[in-house]
Amino acid sequence: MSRIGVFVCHCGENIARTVDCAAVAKRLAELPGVAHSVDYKYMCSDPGQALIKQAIAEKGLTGVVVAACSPHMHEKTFRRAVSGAGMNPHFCEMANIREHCSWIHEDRVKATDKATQLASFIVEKVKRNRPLQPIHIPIERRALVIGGGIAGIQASLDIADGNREVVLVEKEPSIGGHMSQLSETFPTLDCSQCILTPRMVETYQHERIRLHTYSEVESVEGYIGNFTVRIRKKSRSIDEEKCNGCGACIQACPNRKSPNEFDTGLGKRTSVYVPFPQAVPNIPVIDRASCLFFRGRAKGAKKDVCKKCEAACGKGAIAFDREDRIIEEKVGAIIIATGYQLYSIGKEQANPAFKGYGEYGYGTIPDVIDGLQFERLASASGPTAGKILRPSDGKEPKRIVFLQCIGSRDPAKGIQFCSKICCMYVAKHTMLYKHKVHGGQATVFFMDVRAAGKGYDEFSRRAIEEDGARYIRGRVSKLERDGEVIKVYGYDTLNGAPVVMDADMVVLATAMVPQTGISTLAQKLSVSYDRYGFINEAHPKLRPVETNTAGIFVAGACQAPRDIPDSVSMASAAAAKVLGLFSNEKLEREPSVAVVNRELCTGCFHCQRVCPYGAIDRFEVKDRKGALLKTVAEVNKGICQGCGTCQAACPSKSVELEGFTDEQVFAEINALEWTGQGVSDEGGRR
Amino acid sequence: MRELKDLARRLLEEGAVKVVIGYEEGPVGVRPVFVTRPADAEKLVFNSKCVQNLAAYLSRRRGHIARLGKPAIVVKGCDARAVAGLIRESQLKREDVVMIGIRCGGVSLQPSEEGPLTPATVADRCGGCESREPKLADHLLGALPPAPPKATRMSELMAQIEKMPVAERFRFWAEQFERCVRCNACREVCPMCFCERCIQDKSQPQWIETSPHARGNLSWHFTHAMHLAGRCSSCDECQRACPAGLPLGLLNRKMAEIVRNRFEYQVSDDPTVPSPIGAFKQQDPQEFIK
Amino acid sequence: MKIGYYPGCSLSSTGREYNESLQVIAPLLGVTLQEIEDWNCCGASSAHATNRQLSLALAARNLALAETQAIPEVLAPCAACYNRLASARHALAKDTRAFEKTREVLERPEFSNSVRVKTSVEWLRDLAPVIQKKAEETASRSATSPSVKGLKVACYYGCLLVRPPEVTQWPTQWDDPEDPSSMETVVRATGAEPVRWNRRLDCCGAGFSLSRLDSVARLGREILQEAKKAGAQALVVACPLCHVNLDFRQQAIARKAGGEFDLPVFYITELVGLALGASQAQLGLNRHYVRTDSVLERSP
Amino acid sequence: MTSTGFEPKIAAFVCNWCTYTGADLAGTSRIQMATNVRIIRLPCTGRIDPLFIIKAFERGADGVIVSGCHPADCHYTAGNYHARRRFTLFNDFIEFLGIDSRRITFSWVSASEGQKWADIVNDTTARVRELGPFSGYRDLVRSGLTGGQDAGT
Repeated sequence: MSRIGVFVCHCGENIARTVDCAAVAKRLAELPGVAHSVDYKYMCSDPGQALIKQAIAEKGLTGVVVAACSPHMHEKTFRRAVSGAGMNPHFCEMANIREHCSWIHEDRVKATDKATQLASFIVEKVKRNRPLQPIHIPIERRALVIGGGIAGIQASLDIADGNREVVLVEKEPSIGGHMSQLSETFPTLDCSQCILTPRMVETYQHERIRLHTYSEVESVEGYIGNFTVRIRKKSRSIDEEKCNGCGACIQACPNRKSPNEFDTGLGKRTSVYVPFPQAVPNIPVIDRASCLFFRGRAKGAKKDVCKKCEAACGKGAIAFDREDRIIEEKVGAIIIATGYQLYSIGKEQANPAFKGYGEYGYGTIPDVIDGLQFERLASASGPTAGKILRPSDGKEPKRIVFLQCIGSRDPAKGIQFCSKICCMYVAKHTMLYKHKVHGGQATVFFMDVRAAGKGYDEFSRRAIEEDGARYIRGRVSKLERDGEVIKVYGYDTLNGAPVVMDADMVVLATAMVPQTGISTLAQKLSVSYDRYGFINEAHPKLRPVETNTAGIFVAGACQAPRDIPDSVSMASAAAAKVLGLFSNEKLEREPSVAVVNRELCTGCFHCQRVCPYGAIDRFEVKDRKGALLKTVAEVNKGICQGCGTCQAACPSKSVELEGFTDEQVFAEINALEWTGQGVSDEGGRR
Repeated sequence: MRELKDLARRLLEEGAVKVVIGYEEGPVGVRPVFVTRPADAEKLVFNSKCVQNLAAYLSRRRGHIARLGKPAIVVKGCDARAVAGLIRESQLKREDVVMIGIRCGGVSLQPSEEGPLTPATVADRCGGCESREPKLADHLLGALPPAPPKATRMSELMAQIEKMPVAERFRFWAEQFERCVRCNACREVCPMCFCERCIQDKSQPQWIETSPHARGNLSWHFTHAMHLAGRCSSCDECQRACPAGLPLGLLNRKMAEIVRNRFEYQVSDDPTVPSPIGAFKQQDPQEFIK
Repeated sequence: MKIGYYPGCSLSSTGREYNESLQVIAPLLGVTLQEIEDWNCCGASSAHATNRQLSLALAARNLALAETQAIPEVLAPCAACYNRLASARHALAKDTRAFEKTREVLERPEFSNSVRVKTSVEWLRDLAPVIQKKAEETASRSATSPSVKGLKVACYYGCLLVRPPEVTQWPTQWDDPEDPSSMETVVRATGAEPVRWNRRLDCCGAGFSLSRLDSVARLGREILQEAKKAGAQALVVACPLCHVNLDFRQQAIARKAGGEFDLPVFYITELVGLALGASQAQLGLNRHYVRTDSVLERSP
Repeated sequence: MTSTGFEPKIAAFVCNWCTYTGADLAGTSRIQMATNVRIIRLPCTGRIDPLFIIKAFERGADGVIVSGCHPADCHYTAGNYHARRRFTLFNDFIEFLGIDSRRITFSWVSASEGQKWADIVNDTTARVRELGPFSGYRDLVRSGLTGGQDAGT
């Protein structure tokens, strides 16, 4: 028989003004199983809590109902209190007679009736509560960082410096990401490579960072503290152990005509190559699509051809036959830092939601380029050694036009968001241009100049005031090739007049969008993403670097358009979260999770289909000889978040959510019948 | 049907299966038979009286049949949907059953109904049937007979009920449910009722009132229909088995219609196509939600 | 195959040859044109500038007639008609009150706004494989008929054919409103060669053809000049107003510019007709102001 | 109170994260509303079995409110989507059984929609008051009330 204690709180006047608390306590005392029922001015105060503890000890209570404010307010308080008195905290529940009763009603009789009934629901529920113990999960204290751009590098270094191991996976042959392609960075105009390269090297040399370049995440299983990650190490066709990075193979390669991806197609490279001179690791990779040897093989040539690299390599490191390898790593936390790519300006779109700008002739007019291409032109290590030259004829453009918001803030093209960095990098581009082409004129078509950031507005003003960039507020309707020049048709919205001007080169400040394949990765990790593919944070303000899957964090431009300082801050924040998680050996979880009754489960797996977390596994029930009896559902307590969707889906009701079992819910529904009005008191009957 | 008997015998002789679940002629019409000896394959028949959906015998609840060993089962197109359902819901592996499909020209309402099918005697599900050839079957026997006539009883009753004002409809069903004696024949005969412990038998807490009054009965038949949403193979066996003559097939038919209208899904004999209940689309209809 | 046909006023007046050529090619492409019985003015150029309800009702009446005549799709060759019908259809679908009001005004409570409207460009684009096949057959059959094979043409869309996108590209996007390609697809199917040029989507000035002749002349001149510069031997249009401005006015424009363009302007239907072996007279080419035979009777 | 003196009893099944919190907000904002609704807190609408509603009618409810997070806002990412499909079946099906679906309000109320919650409560109360007590449902236990023949057991 239950011995429930009911504690009705006045909350000063907050409840007592409209609810006759003494009457509620008195009526509830009549309920079967209620051993003690009192009211008090402030239950949450120390004396109030003492009252509860005392009653537990003296009356031998088996459960406690506090009829007071919202459980969101004080459930923890009272559970801690009963815990202090030696009771399992899950035997304590709250009835909300303040927010849901006294504050929203004026009729004292009705409010008293309602408060009584609300409390009676909880009394009936608590009678059926079970003692629950917190769930402890061991934590594998190593982290996986996906993406070796500046965000991934920063996160890896922070965690590794915090004395925990890191597995860093980068899909390209080198870490460094987009930042390594940039010429100078705003708002300081310091050289991007100069600040990045030391961090890349540090990452490579760090004893607690295990670096997998040219690798991709194949699959992820498990849950917070216990992920098993399979990583595909794509074949470089080079033996990484033997290669010493001398570059003799590159010298020997006869193909010099493949477009250099690092130089955004503006330069050429060989088939065996390192993406850029400062690449980390400095190990080449063979591009099988353009390599003569592999092309010969693909065509089915009887004799192997070329192999000049193999002959040139003094270390015997060329390994044509090396295949992809799959390796497995166990980690306790994951940081997604896969960064961004530029939105594709042309008609071909990977994301069907986006539409291209045919009217700008990108791809058909050679001197219409995007922002990253301009970075390569302006970079001292770029294809023009830092000279601003037209791709079409190598001439120096005397008139250059920058168009902002290409893709960004243009719902007609499928993207509504602001890419955030373009205003700043266009200002930077105008300055770099002016510093390199002294007599040149830079013109910018803009919608707004969004230069919010430390030193940012000063920087963009400098572009206009000191470096003479001409800013025209308005958009451009089309670009036309007219012989050697590009005609720009725009509109000056401040003057209210159309503008037509000739340009020698046009730079499109294209939107930042997530990397292709981000949705596949997100699905592997079961984290959610928005319609553009940006990873969703758990809360836009208060949990910006967590995802909605416990143990998986996000940093940098894969979450939203970010500049370098933002990405680095996020990376450090995510690293701090990971280190915080790793500061414990075990993880304590709320015990309100689902449990399967194996006896009754028929194994239809409706629960598995509806579980938002993939927390339902298949479990084989075997007899003593090991023969399979049946396969039933099993809840992984580490993953289950306690939504109970499985329970509603289960036809035989063989899965129960602790804390909200059918018995508990039904007890509450059944209590609808007891109004508590029959007991006489000063509230009285209507 | 010679080829059926021959095939069954061969399967048993070769040891490909241990039991063939099929139909035989009984004293009052055809009845299920479980053939375990090759010689007994001669008992097997298939004709227009074979209305029963034998897929219910594959359910794991029928442990005594499972213990006979790997089964072959005689299926009509409609029965194949039920077998597909069992496979879809992990109750059965496709390779664990041999399906002997028979091209079907329709069956009668009752297994005792002799003579050619007429609109009065044909089973309700047969008219307009689109799956007279069970595609999922391992063996497909017989030539495709002409299409059966169409019975209109159920659709007429459905239309009649739909036309009623809501209160009248409530009275109609209350009257029906009052006649239910909760013998659970509807559950026992249902191929998709394979729970080890029916929700009806759950007592802690009690989901469905056990006494056979209209309220508890409504709650049971409501629950059965909800549980069959997107799963019911529309065999109407519940209705056929009901000793009180409740139009239970109507409930499942209505639910199938809701599923079709709302989620564009129809139960098929393709076990790889998942039911829409257990999935969702962000753009699902929700006009009734405020 | 059957498609509803809304000729509008131009196709029996300034754009007669558009209608004639359409009537020639439709049967050749296996299409029956079912003219909407009792059609009325689409309301272009005046109604939508003066009274929204009137403009909706005028266009909607035609759509309602199509509905009652069981025509699910209507071909409106004139770009202005197309635009009015498509605009009305869009407005009525998006604005329930306007829809209700229009049904009331038309006294057609059964009107459900279900008819889709197509331009001749979209229609022919969808038939491009048929056109190509028939054109090749024609070419192999007779060497005598004037061939458009290899003719360099500038596809001129003008302003209304693909824009505004919210109207013309609704409910399905049939072309990129800023960088369309349907006309080029049709032209390629005929065997002619579309050139890349710069004024495909610009205004020809038709709206000002009575009030601001100087603007019309300037806009027309730029179009003709650009087409010429890109190496085009002819222009292709799909709008009677464009045709008037670029064909009928071409001489005047040339005179003002102090030169000669001599750039024939074909309706897209005429070009298709030529490829399918129709004679110049059948297609109404004799009615053009800029002679077309010079570019057609080239040495093969 | 109306002249009939009928005060409907309404059970509300709400999710913990959105609607329960929204109802809390209505409280902290002191938005006055009808006293007839009794909230039963559940973690998520995904936890709600349609039989809860049937059960509530059995136990004396005259009306039921079911409310949770708006689509895309589910604390558990997808519980409400699964619930929505179940509610759709339920909503369409009970009409066929002759249960007046006006007795049931399905709604999405977010944690910031205190006023919306109050409106849902007031509207549902008014509507159910209009419909009268749902004694017809509870009385189904009484044999023979429908004119059936075998009364009296």
